[in-house]
Amino acid sequence: MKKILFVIYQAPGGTIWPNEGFRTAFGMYAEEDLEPEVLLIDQAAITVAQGTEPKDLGLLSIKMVQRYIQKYDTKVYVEKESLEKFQVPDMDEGYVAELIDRASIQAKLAEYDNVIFM
Amino acid sequence: MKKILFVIYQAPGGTIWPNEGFRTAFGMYAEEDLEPEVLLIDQAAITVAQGTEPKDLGLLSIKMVQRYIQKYDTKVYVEKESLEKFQVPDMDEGYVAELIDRASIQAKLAEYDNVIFM
Amino acid sequence: MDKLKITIQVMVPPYSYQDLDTALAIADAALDRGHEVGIFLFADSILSTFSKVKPVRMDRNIPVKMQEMIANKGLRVDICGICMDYRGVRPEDAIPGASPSGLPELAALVASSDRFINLMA
Amino acid sequence: MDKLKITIQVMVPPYSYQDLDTALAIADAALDRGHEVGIFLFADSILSTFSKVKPVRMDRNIPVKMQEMIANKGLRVDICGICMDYRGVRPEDAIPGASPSGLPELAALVASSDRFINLMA
Amino acid sequence: MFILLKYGPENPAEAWKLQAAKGDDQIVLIQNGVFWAVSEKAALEGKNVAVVKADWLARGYAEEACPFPLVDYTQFVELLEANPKTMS
Amino acid sequence: MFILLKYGPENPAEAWKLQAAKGDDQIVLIQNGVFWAVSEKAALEGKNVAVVKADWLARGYAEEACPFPLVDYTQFVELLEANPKTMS
Repeated sequence: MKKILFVIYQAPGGTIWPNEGFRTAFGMYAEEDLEPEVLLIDQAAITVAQGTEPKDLGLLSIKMVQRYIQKYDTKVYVEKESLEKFQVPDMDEGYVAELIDRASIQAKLAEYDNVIFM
Repeated sequence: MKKILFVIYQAPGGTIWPNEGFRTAFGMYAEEDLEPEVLLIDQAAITVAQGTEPKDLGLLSIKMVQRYIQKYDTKVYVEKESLEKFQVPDMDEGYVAELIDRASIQAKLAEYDNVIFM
Repeated sequence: MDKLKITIQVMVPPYSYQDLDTALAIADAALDRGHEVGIFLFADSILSTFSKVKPVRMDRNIPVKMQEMIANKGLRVDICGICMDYRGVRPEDAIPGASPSGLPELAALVASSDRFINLMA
Repeated sequence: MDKLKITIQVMVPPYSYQDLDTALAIADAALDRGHEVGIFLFADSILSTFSKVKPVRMDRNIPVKMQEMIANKGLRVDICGICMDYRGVRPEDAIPGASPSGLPELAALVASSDRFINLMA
Repeated sequence: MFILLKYGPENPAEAWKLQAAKGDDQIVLIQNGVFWAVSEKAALEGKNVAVVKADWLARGYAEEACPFPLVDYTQFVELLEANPKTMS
Repeated sequence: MFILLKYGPENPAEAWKLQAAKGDDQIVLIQNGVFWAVSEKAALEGKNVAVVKADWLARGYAEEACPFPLVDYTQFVELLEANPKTMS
């Protein structure tokens, strides 16, 4: 079993990388021995805000990833320090995201075979 | 007469923007009433180092812009603070670049009709 | 307000970044205010004029949207020709109404525009 | 050193950024060390396989270079198919030896590779 | 002067533009430029700032949480009309 | 762990990676990542750092000015061989 962490650091709307990060993570389920997880840091932390939706700008929806997070039971982390720095308002429960502080996630990194920044 | 300042802030080699910034500036000479100037800030300051040449990486040359700087007598500024921050070694005289400190160039900005970041 | 000539330059690829969407939104508002509006497409942004682009069904079609703004609202679109060559887009594959131009045209636009903004890389 | 399977993912467009050049340089060195090497092209990086790309004469031709590494050194190149659609590149326009694939292939590469590196956006 | 910021505080060019801005310059935060109004408010102090409303809202922030006037694209164009010189 | 940095100190993801690096991790600076060895040496202190030589030289820096070992692409691959886990 390989554990893979996808780290997204750029904001949805401004860039496609949160969408692509999740999409790639879900793609990993094609292989039985891969276990993908997703971590949102820096500006990407605003992904989990209730009001965040690039679709409102006429762009591709980000909230559509929630369906797959729930279907695959994908572990999603969002960094506490980033949430605070970017004053992310009410979290959307649809992402089932776990708050984690930087020290804890960095200590956990050794668990992963590949940490892939998008 | 319109004065246009092209500001380049990214490094040659890693990106094409220094090349494109100069190329666009030179393109302005197609119009008689345009006066383009170029300012290098932040990582783009290393453009003027003697040893800087993306061609050594197999990429498009940056030094080839010197010929046009001299042909058109294009004014090129490089920011002193950026040169220091990125410890730019010996300057290549071929760019005929004038060192300018941040306060002076920012005070000069009102002279320009358009300041275009590349 | 008098009618102004407004030019917006774009540099980064569509879909990966928001710049084409932003440029079209600004252009649309400016056209509605009665201005003459042009978009100059530089570097990877030229992909937005590629008629063969096929987004997924739930996504917007940027080339089609631009083509409609050219046809219906008089948006002017100039494309850097060398930038097209570098991305494999031939003139005949660009959307109708947008055709290869170059730095001389950009210079003319900069010289003649009352307002010029660039969405930087 | 045993033979390893090494995969390099690339995401940003060629020519505007150095990533394709970097990926090919690493791949070349790894092939010379006897490894099995693949490049997975994602997002705008897929333009590097577009056979219609025409750089200026003094510049390198990245698609041709990649094609040669596929033919002569056994480099494997996978391309995200949806990413190709989004950039208007049809399968028949990709360089020989590089063909559309997708996330299932990426997953298989991640699972089977001894080393995986990504040149992030 | 009309000054456009489309990247957040991590971008050195945007920081440079802000530092160069004078009291009567019109700064407009667009796209990820809106993050300046969240994490780097101090850098905007005493400056003439407007924030593109669609970008602010689509990044999850509430209308009333914005410390600066929110503008739609028509108002964006009006600000551009009022400022012949641009830095962007 | 093999940790690859390809952007300079302005990039928040690269700063995050560096902060996460442990003593036995192998950090490799490539492309504009070499600027870390110029303007942010303190962040690299006590860490195991290599710099891609071609990228260092093509940005105008002298070989002897590099505070860390310079590696060619073959050595880059050797470092990758030695580290099964990656962060990139």
